[in-house]
Amino acid sequence: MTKYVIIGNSTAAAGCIEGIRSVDEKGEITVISGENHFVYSRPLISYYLEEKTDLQRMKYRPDDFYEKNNCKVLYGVMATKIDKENKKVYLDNGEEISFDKLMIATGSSPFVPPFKGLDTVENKFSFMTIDDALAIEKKINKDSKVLIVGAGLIGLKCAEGLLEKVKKITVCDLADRVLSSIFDNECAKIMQAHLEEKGIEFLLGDSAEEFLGNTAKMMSGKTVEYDVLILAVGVRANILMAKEIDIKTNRGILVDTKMQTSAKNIYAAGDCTEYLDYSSNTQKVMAILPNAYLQGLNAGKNMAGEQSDFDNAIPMNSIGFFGLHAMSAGSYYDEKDGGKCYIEKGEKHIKKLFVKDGVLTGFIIIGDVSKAGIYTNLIRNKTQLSEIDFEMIKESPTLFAFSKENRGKMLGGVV
Amino acid sequence: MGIEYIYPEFEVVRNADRCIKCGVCQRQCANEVHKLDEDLNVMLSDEAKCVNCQRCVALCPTRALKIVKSDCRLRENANWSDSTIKEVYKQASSGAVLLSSMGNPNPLPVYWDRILINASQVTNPPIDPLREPMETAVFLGKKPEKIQRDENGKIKCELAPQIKLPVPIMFSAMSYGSISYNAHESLARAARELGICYNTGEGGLHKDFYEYGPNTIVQVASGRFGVHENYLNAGAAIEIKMGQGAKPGIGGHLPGAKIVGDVSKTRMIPEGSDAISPAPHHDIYSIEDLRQLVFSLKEATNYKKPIIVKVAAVHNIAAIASGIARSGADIIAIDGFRGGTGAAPTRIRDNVGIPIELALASVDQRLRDEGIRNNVSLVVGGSIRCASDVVKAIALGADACYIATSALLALGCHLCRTCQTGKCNWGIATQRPELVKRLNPDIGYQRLVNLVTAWQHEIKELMGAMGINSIEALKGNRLMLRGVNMTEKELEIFNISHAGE
Amino acid sequence: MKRVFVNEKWCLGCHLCEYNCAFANSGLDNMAKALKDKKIYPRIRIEGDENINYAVSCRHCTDPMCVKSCITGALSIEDGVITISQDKCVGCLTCILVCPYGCISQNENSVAQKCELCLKNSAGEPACVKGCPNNAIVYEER
Amino acid sequence: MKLEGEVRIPSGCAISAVISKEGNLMTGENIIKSMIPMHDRSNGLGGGFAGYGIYPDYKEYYAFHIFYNDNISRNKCESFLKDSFEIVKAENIPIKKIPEITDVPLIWRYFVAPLSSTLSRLQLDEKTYVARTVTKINNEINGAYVFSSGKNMGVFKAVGFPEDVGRFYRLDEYKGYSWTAHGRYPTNTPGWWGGAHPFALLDYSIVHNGEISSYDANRRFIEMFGYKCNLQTDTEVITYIIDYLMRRQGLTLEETANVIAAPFWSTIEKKKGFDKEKYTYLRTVFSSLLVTGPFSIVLGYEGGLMALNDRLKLRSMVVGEKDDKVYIASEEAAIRAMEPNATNIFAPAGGEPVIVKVKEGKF
Repeated sequence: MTKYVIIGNSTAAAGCIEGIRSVDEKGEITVISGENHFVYSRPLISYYLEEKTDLQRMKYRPDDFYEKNNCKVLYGVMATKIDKENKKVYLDNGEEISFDKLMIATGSSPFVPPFKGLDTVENKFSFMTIDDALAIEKKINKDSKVLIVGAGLIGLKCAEGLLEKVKKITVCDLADRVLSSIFDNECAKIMQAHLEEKGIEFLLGDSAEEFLGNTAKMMSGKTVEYDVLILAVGVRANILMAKEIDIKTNRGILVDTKMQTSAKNIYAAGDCTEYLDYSSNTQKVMAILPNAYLQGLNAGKNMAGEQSDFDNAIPMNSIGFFGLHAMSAGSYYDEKDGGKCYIEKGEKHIKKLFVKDGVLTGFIIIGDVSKAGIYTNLIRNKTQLSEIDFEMIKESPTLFAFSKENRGKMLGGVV
Repeated sequence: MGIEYIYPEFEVVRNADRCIKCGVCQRQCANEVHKLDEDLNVMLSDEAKCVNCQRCVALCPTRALKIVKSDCRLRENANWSDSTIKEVYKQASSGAVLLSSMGNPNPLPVYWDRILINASQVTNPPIDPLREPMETAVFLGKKPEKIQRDENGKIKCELAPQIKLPVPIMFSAMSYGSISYNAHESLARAARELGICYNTGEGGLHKDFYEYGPNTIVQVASGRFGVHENYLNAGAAIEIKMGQGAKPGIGGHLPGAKIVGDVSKTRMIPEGSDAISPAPHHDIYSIEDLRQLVFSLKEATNYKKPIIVKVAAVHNIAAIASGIARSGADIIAIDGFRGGTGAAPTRIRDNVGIPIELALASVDQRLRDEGIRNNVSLVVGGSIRCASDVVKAIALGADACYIATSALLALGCHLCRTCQTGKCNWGIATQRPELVKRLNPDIGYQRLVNLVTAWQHEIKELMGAMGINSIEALKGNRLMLRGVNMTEKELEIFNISHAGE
Repeated sequence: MKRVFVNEKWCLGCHLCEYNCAFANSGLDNMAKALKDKKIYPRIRIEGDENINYAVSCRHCTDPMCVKSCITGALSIEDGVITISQDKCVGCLTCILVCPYGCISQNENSVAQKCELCLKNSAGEPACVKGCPNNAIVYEER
Repeated sequence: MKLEGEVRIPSGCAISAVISKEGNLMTGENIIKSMIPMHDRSNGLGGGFAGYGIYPDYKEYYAFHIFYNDNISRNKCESFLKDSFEIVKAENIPIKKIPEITDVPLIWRYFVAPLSSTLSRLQLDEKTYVARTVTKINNEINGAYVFSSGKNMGVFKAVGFPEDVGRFYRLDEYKGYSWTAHGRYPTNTPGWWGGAHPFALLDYSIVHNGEISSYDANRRFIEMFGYKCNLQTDTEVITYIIDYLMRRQGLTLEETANVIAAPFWSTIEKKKGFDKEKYTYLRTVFSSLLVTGPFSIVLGYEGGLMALNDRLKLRSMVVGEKDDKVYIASEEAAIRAMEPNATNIFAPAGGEPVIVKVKEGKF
């Protein structure tokens, strides 16, 4: 009977369990869960604050998930060290667990730059876990003023979650635009304008230089008063344990298409990994939930002995703020990169399709995002645009742009 | 111009409480009656265009629609009916012959409804079709006058070519062109499944339908469209069309607009050219000429196919039938004056020809009087509407019935009688691809199969009630019929007694 | 497993399926009451032009990207049928981002909705199939 | 009320028959006895018998039995007969006056032979000529009705119960190798002597129990061939059908049965080879001679009997044997009345003819 050990208990871990069980019904699975929680969906913490969900509904899987999959979960226990020769994992409670196959799904941690005076701030939080959200919830009220450092996905979702509950929210970022990792300037402006319309203040191209109690001194010389400080500058993959035993890492743990690390019998998945972006053919950390699951699932299958490759991962995001939805996927190439961009723009609406070498490599849509999966699929399949009616599909995603034959295959077959 | 204005015949009644403005009516009306007015946010109707085909009514998901007869009428006049006056208006405006479609709608006597069927009580038993075999199979074709035996005394079993039908019903002639490809496919597939025959009409046989040959009657009409050697040999029988009940003495005219694509290929005439079938066959000016054509066709098909001669029911039909029976024809088809058509001059349709019931009664009797009834089979059509019509026809002496209008009804026809416009909303009498596709042959053929199957069940029930367990014993069995509402003369022609006698 | 399939040869583009779908999933017993003067949110959509039409609804993929990508676990496979717990869904629309057929959409409450083969409503059988006037939509094993 | 010929008359009945395969002669006594237990199957509106082999002395001559209403019709008929036939004997048929039989017409018997000069002039065979003559008398001479016209056989019938009719005609004084009998239960006639059964043409005689539903289909077809169904009875039309099929189309008894009570198509479908072809052919060609509805008939002819039920066997009919004799009747009781020790009693299946022939040379 194979012994499987999974370090971590989030999306990739859940995927891994399901992957193993799809092949091996009997093997022994042990999950080491640092957090004292049933597997839950991390991106939902902002929805929790917004009261669009609750702790029960935030659970990523049904209550009988571990039971049904016959898993042993060690809650509140951290792995401290891996012994790859003897196939053992050491835990912070002094125990050790041996494994035949190991999954590292340690995720990432908030990155907190060494701000001056941060120790003078009473209410400061990261925004990563359910415990962060619960802690923030306790410290805010109708009169709170919140400063969020970081206008990325985490910072802005946090802002959205809090807006109705507090008096004022200011978001600052060193970058000159919001959501700089997924939007270009033009798109970012639309979203920023929308967020400002809802009442969020931005200080962009600016960041805190020093914190003094409830005041932040900005690089621009401005000052911002706050009761609650939220640090959402970024995240870093948790790779230390792997690095220690000479598993190859870069910004994340390097994995192949089977999610195997450079060490035999040791796999990794989720936000802690770095792997191939199919749309740009480069190695990347793509810390997004769907990929974490897909990697975990694939890793689990391989750990259980099935040969399975996950080789068409692409970065993608679907995110909405106050009813305005945005989606992005793949890689963006300007003309200087040999690409071409098709733009369609309207009020609170923009669509950019990036084409290179006759295939769609990426897109950004804000506004009407219906059927955007058809675009995603073009990227993922590297569909030659000459084979479809690109003029038609540019306007709106539709299967009608495909040949009758291919459409027949899609709608008659089952994928 | 005011003088030309005629108030629409129908009104569209839309229940505003129910209308959800889904727009199905608008999308489904080829006559463009319905339109969503974006400004008013209401569905509007242009009733002048409505033909009352009921497509919108049938498809409206909330049953918000009905089409009613307009009550804006001219002053009542028993002599000058509303429709008569309006026809005068139309002709005063157009200077043209009035055209109409499908069968004669006028309230002329329907003799089927004046004939009642017998049932067994006490002295002989009714037969339960659920318990006992009930046979409805018939063989159409010439029967020998005398049994022949070989030198060993064995009966020589060779018969002239026959059509075997498990039920005495066939789909009568409707050409590809007058009806759609999908309508033909439905008929052909249904005929195959039922083991009966459908009829190409005069439009030739589409290449896709040669596979249904054993269930196909190929027609040779005065225009000779689509007639060639393979065509003649493709079917189970060949029908020479001399006339049609809806328009006796009149040829046909399929406008060039309908001669497109496969219709043109199948008819073997250039696209866009009018398909004109002359009133007479220009090689048949007498009964001897007919005999020549019958035998030409037999020669061309090696005497393997029965030849049907189809005529319209006209005044001296008995004598005509007697002539045909002696012409070498194997089967005579008689089409009564209520038979349908894709287009006919209104005056002809409504005033020429006689009812099939009377024609059948006199032809059957005449052929028996001459002792030649077994030389030919008799198929009658021209408004056979239901199973009891079939039973009455067989009891009067028919071997089988042709149905067409009822088949079209099964396919969705709502008898709006505007086939001639080519805008059939039910995908039957049209060649417009977006309309043709409304008739899915998977549905159409199944409905035809259902219809004939249902009729067969009813025929069996009626036969069983009469104590007859084989259709042969019903043929010509006029004792099973009684008349009501008939004059002595009518009873005499039918050779039946009045009810109560 | 039986699925909903469309045959574009017979689709008339009448859009009845969309209305029947919206009605079936409205929870109401009268179509006019359910749909009159309302924007409809059907789970099946007609695509095409004046001549060619076809309806698209969830394919119920055996290897569904939507289920795998769902951030809340609201989407799941039950006996081969991909169903959504709208109670759990927060409307992130990741499923829309990954569905290759464009078969998932937002409902009136901005959370995701998709064809569930009318298994969760009172229609009994897929309403689109039942109401299609031309058998262009069928419910069958393939 | 209308008489036979003016209205179609259906009826239910009793039938009975006996034949000696050896050609041994029997008096009519036994066949009369057979009708007694079936008394309730008749209603007194008709009874009759046919005997075969009863006129050995005149066997070369056609024996015409004729009812006359009066002497005017007799004179008319006799002068017509004299023009067409050589009459070797003319006599009253001997009867016994009994109270049960009333309204007795003139009943005459003639032994005749067609004039050869007439035959050659008309280019007709003898039987066709005789048949036509009979049809002509019955159609055209008012008050005259030929009810028997075969050679070496005779039909005896009257209004009354069959056992009385047998006594009335003194059938114990005749000897024949086969006998058939009939008791009638008509529902639509006051009773007419000519309408009683058996019905006969030439040497074919039919006793029938049933009410056929195919009547008018059969009638209108057979009338194409010169027959005239004057009586509008089943028996009449069945007799003509048998005459047409056997005498004019040359079918055998079995083939005739296969037309009248044709096998179902589903049965034919299961047959093989020539049989299948033959059954299909006969049923197709003579489709209008298929008889449906209930019937059990016994056909008497020179040298044999054929019993036949409708395809569904909607009427009772049983057959039994003893020594050289075969018995057929509506009820077993009738057979037991004739021969208490009859064996092999069975009910023939619907549509399956039972044919009994007298040994060649014994009749």
